[in-house]
Amino acid sequence: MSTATIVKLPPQETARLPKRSYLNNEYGLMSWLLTGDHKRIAILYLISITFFFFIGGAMAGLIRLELLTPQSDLMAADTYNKVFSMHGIIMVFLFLVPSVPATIGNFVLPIMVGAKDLAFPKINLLSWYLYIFAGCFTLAALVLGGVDTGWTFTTPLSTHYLNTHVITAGIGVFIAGFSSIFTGLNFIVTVHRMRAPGMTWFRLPLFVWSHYAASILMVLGTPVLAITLVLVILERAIGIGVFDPTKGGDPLLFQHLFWFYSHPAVYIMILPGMGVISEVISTFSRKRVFGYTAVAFSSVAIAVFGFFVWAHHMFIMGVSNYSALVFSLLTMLVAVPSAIKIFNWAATLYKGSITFETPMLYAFGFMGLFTIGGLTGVFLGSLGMDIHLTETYFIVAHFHFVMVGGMLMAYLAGIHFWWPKMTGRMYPEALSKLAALVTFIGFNLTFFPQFVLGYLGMPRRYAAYPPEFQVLNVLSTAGATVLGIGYLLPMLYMTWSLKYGKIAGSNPWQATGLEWQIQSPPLTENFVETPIVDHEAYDYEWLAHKTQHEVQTVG
Amino acid sequence: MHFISPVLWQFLVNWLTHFALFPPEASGIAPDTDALYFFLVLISVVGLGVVALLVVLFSVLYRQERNPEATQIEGSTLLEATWTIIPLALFMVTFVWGALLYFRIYNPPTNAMNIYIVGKQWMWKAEHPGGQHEIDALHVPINRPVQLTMISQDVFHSFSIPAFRVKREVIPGRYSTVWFEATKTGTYHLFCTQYCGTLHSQMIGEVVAMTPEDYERWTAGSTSGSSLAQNGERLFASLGCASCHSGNADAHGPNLAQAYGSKLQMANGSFVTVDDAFLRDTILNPTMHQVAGYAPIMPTYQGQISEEGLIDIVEYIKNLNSNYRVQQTLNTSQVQTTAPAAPSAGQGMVKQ
Amino acid sequence: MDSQAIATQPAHGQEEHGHPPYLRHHFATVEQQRETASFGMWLFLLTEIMFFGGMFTAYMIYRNWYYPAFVAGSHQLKIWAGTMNTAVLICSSFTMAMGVHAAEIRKRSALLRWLTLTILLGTVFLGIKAYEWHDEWVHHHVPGLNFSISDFTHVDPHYLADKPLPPDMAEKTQVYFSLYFAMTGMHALHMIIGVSILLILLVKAWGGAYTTGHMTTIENFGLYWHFVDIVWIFLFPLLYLISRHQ
Amino acid sequence: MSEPTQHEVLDTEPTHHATHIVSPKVYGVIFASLLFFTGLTVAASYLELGVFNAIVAIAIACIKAVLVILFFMHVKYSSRLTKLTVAAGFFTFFVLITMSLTDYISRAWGLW
Repeated sequence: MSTATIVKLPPQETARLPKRSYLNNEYGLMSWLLTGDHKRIAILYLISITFFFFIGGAMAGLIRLELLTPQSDLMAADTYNKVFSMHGIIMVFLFLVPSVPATIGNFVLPIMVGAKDLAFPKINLLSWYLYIFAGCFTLAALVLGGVDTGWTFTTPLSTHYLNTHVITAGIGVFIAGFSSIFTGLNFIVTVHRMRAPGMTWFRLPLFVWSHYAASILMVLGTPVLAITLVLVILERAIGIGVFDPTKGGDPLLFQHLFWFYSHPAVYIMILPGMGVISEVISTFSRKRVFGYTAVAFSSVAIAVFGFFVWAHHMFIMGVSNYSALVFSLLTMLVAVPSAIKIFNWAATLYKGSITFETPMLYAFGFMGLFTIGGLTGVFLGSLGMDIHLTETYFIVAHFHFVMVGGMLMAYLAGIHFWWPKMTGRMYPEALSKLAALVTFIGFNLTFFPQFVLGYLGMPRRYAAYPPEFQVLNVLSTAGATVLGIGYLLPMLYMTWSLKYGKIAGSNPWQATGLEWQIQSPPLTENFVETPIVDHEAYDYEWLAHKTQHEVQTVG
Repeated sequence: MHFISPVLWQFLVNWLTHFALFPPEASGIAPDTDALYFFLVLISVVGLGVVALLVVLFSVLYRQERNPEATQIEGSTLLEATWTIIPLALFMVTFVWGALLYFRIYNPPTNAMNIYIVGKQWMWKAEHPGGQHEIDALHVPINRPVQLTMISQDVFHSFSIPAFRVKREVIPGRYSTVWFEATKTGTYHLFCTQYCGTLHSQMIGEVVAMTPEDYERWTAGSTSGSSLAQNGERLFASLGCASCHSGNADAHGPNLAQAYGSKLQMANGSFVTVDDAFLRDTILNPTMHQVAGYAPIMPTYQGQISEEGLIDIVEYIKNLNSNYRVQQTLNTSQVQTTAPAAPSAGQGMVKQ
Repeated sequence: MDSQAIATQPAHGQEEHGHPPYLRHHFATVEQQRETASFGMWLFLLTEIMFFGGMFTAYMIYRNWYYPAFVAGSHQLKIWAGTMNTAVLICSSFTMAMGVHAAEIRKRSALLRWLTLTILLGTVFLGIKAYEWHDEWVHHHVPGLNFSISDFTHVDPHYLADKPLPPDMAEKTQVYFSLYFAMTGMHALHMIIGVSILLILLVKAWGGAYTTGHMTTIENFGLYWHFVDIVWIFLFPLLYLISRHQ
Repeated sequence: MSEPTQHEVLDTEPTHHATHIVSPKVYGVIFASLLFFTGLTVAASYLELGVFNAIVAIAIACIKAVLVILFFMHVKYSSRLTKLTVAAGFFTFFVLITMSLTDYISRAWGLW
């Protein structure tokens, strides 16, 4: 590994954090809880999302511990079901969907487009409060005795055959949906209406493009989930019969409506992560992203195609064979834009000047793991293959490669990348590289065996399993332990760095985004004066000129 | 080897004896599924290889020490087209291949023998045409296509036999089917793979693939006395179905003999092929399946017949060759409370 | 949604103006703020389209499956109530539009008058709806809570041409009424929220809030109100007017 | 990469004309036609038109909705962005319906 670095920190003896910044602009709890500042809301989100991530992670740990042995001995099947349901609900709706957009996106997107704030600061705050309400409902469901529907709320199981707290959890997810709608709505309006002069669409950083695409999905997809949950809740609470086969309803209709949101939801989760990767790879290879327009439009293509493929979750569920054919074909099409992105990132490295700081390591991890995750998605999109693979650990491995290997890696890359901007301080470099490595190894050890398990036929959501699957499960559990350490480490050293980290200065990475041209941590109003943009995104020559100019004027 | 801890030792032994990358290939479809799997694995390895190679190569060649100054490159339409078209082509191959396989797995051959499966929380019931019932087990002969007609009594289940590479959702309210042809004798796992509530992980069983001779022996040994069709005949009579479906020219209901597999014209003008699912639903929702030329007078039997009973009646109607016995019941106006007297007579109307 | 929207949207203006008090700090101009709020509202309505869209999809599928049950269910609804409610809602949309107009031409008294009328009409709508629901409760048409198929297995005196439904199809009227209650319920919920917001707006308008040139709130609320009207415009024929000729 | 001139950078093309005030007369006309169409749709439902009953009902509802959207909601006088937003909403709804229908119209025998 290279020791070269692009990090340029101010001389630590004399460096101080800026006197005024969004962090010390106002004091007191209320100044946070009633803030309209997108940066403070991002921090609120960061804290709450981390909290839920570790709850969801604890659930994952319990799942892996239970699966250490073939019998359901650590916990009863009933408890196991509640644990994996809670893991799914928390991780999907309270971590993955808001993770990058609500924290990193909230923090840097307005700055990237040169705005003083998101278009609707109050709605942004409302979005956080809704998130907290959603979290409260979900935790209430957990504390009151749990819910065991799985995160998919499959009818008629969820409506008529369970006596757990389905309604409470359903309301939680419903509210979380609106939190996500408001975030998406805010982003779209901001990108359309709040760009600084000269910031044309094709000068926007790719991070903004991918958030824009994800926001479209949030705004158009989430309401369908909301109404579906309303119908499920009504069906459970008072017994209306929209999805109930005994009353003439079609439970498959629930699947259609649910996946109409929940398939685009996986793009809501992954697209912002892709945005992070674009920024990181460009910055650490000091090079414009290869094929900017292709990457930008592939984000939009994913968003648009994302609405046409949902029934590939239902190939064996009794949709008509011809419908399955159509959806399989469209699924193959949606895989292409992801491939385009991967190759463009790889090509960005070509003739770059590459350094290997922590965000870059995470980005490399993302590329490898997301490639595997994406390609195994093609397995599942292929009709005949799907029959054998679906509902087994193969699918568990697949979406964990995309969500954890892809999204979580991207999230960590982004958190490390923008940490200096958020806090004004650097994280410890050596330790964080170690954490990136541990995460990568732990991840592969956890989830790679699950591909094999899946092909062997081990069904998902099993508390007990035939003994011949034990070896691979033990490997997976061992990996999960390593992975857990990999996630705890950043949590610890990031907290440490808040006080003891080196002073970062405004642009430690020598990056080109507008957010790096202002002080870190930024002022509440972001810019002293509205920036006028006269260069494209990732224009390192512009940056070099600017730096030179600054040196001349200052020195 | 005693210096290794016993637990670890056990683990290693376990590893060596049980290590497998593939489940047994025990059905006609399994090698084909595996072939597609290998193809996909190959694509993935190549794809991942290309990406990894590019990343590693560029990381080495263009790391900052070697290449302090980056060369800015806009992009290349040619390259974009390349990595759009090549993956697209590969995905299209996958799509076509997968689709062919899918249609093979979900379209049973006409000569398949039929076994009924009822799924309920948390057990599988298999009903063979000869009247053999099994719980959480399924005995099938090898080298013979077997079709499963499946239904759930409560929630979604999913019937999965990894060794045969088949799986299909078992749905409440509608028959779904899947078929396979076992090729190797042995005992294989049977899983419910759709999460179905508390004891989901115990909704498992075994599939026993036997030689045809063994299967004959097994069927003979575990018969419950009367076949599904015979049970169905009894139900048919006791519910009074025969009074309308007598096959007479002036009957109120359509003739059922040899109706199975035929195309019926419905009152709304459409044509429907009579299959198991159709038969079941006409019993429960007759109004929705008006056969042309008949008045909508059939009452619904919703809530009056269990899924097993429906299977019996469906099996009976399926095998109804002639209306001879239907009319006989009518003429003697004798509601059959006892089992059909002579099995030989019963066989006269039941195929095979 | 589509790339055109992206490509055709030019950069917005950043001209300097005097800063009126209602201009938020992060906007450069009043025009930008107004455009932004209006666009945000439209996006919100977009989510509303999809929210109701899920139920319309379900409606379409089941109506095709269980057409006789939908006809019978529809015939149990009071057509005069539905028609009147449609008229009431259209009137309220008109009064709301006039209210926005009053705000535009800065006439406080006219604004107050139109808003009050809108509130009244909205309440009348909810009243009629409540009456209908009560009626359906009395007739055991509420699936799950209070349902009986007896109304459908006999001939409705208003629709003598109707044949009584066989029990299996009569059971399917539950699907119709489930959708009916879900759809009108969600719609009424939107109405209740709308009327509540209107009350707040009325109080603020009393203080002269929207007649000084800053009428974004009134305008955007108008959009919401009209949207709720549009939903009803579709609900009315779909729920009330199925084969009334029979 | 072309260096944009200062003029281009500050070229502000208003996306929305200064508030277009719709005259009450227009509202009145729209209001009247909405009431007229309401009457029409009720009347039409009492005619035996076969399959066209549903089509007429939907068509009239669509006309009414379009009137409300264009005039009461001022879309006729709004920016292209607003128009596209409205179109995007209905497009996605259309996707939901048609793609669901691929399943429902091709199920083995109509229902399930």
